[in-house]
Amino acid sequence: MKLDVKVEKISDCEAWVRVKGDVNIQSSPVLRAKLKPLFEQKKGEIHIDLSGVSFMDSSGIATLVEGLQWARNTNGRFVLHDLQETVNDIFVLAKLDAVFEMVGSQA
Amino acid sequence: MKLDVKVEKISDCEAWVRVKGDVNIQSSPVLRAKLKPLFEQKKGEIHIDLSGVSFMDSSGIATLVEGLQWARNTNGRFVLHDLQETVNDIFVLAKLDAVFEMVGSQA
Amino acid sequence: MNMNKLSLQLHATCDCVLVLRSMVNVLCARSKLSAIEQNRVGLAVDELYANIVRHGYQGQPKPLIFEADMLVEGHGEVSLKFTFRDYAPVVDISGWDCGDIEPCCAENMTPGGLGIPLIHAIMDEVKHEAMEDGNLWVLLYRPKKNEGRKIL
Amino acid sequence: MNMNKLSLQLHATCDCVLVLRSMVNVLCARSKLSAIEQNRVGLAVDELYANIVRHGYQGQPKPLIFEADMLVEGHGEVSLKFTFRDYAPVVDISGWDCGDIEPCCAENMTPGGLGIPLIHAIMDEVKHEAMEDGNLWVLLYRPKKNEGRKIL
Ligand SMILES: Nc1ncnc2c1ncn2[C@@H]1O[C@H](COP(=O)(O)OP(=O)(O)O)[C@@H](O)[C@H]1O
Ligand SMILES: Nc1ncnc2c1ncn2[C@@H]1O[C@H](COP(=O)(O)OP(=O)(O)O)[C@@H](O)[C@H]1O
Repeated sequence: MKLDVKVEKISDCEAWVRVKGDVNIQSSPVLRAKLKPLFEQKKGEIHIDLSGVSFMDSSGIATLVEGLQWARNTNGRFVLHDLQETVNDIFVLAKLDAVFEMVGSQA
Repeated sequence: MKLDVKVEKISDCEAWVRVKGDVNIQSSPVLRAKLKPLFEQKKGEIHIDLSGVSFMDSSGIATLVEGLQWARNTNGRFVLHDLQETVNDIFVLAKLDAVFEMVGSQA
Repeated sequence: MNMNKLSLQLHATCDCVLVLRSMVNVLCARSKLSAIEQNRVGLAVDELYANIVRHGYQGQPKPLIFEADMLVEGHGEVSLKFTFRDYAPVVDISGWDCGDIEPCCAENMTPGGLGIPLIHAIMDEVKHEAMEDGNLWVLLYRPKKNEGRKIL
Repeated sequence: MNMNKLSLQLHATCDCVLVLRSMVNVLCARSKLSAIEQNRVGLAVDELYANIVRHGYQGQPKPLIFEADMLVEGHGEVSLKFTFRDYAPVVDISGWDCGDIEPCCAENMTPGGLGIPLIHAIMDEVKHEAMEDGNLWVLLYRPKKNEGRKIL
């Protein structure tokens, strides 16, 4: 399934990113290319809607960790929404479920 | 993608069948098993919602042709709804688009 | 080995049809086929595989080698080549329906018998070679310039 | 050849990752793994493939043989075996992170470095053999009895 990433700028300091499809070595550069410009923001919130993602490998997770670092550096919020059970399972396995702010996961 | 076939009996003589997924040699027996009992009906209408089907091979088409024969033998209606562009293309290629009653295809 | 060639060895059973499809998808994407063309090519490969599984091997899981290849010709034109090597009884294809699909009417429709005509309608070349211990099938597809080349 | 073995030869590039995944899916379905387990196994195979593509071959499409096999042991227990044969420079895996993944905190997170730990967390056995002209990687997975065995 092709990766589809839509960025919605709610305001100067709030963005929503809706991701649909599998995030793997082939497709994660697409996700990264869409997120990178958001990490230029000096403050604010980035919300990632992962409800449409049924697979994510470590290349996808690495991009999300960059978001985490952005949040730390800017005192912002980087929030993952609605992880599917299989994706959530990998975050638990990687012991990252406590590190990210997650909302409404199906686990 | 796994094939999901839901049969909804509206009345004694009207049934709707909603098909979701790929119909290929592996999955077409599932479609056939769900349709077979409907072909016992002595009259009426069978509607097949194909909006969720993005692939169908000749084993799937063969099952639908059985529906056509049922309609002919019982003076009933066998209607295909909302074929996706790729599936419609195969019906056109097989010169079956004029043989089936089709509604609302995306072509 | 050609860089674009993918080669699969397996025992042919229905549940592997999507493995072949995923190989087809890789080469269709590389040659930038439209969704319509990609679906057609995938269908032809699916039909030939189904015939080997059902008719050649009659449902017995027996060895099969499937190769998907993208050939780049002199003038930069690409074509897709799919090869199936089976070890089923040698098939006699004389008398097979290789012409255009005839328009038909509801009266004379029968379920089945569409696979071979569809393969021929889709592919530019369909070759069968009788081997000592089986069959070699080759399908060749040349991308169509004029068929709505929307990239998936 | 084992009836459950699927063997793929290709030049390793990112866009083929779903071909390996479709092979994994066939065997996961045959061994009736839950969606969670199937996803984990698919992930481990994806990660090892990604490492060969990115680190072993550094993005150059070079030959790779991938095999997916389902072994049935004496007492009817199945296990899934995935073999990767590459022709990259021989890798020294001493010093690789094969232990449990440590809980970490936001402060010391770095992007990357998760692939190998995830492979070890998922697979029951991870073997590497230095060959004369490359590497042989073997992943072994034994289905877990107690992890919500919902069939997809
Ligand atoms: N690989 C094969 N080996 C043996 N016989 C075959 C093979 N492929 C096709 N056939 C024969 O040709 C006939 C027509 O095939 P096809 O057009 O695909 O329709 P169907 O499979 O629905 O019968 C089959 O019924 C079968 O008798
Ligand atoms: N197949 C390989 N060939 C050579 N080096 C490898 C291979 N796999 C992994 N490595 C090395 O191990 C390191 C850790 O790999 P991994 O845990 O997958 O994280 P990442 O790929 O994100 O760096 C890599 O950065 C690389 O240096």
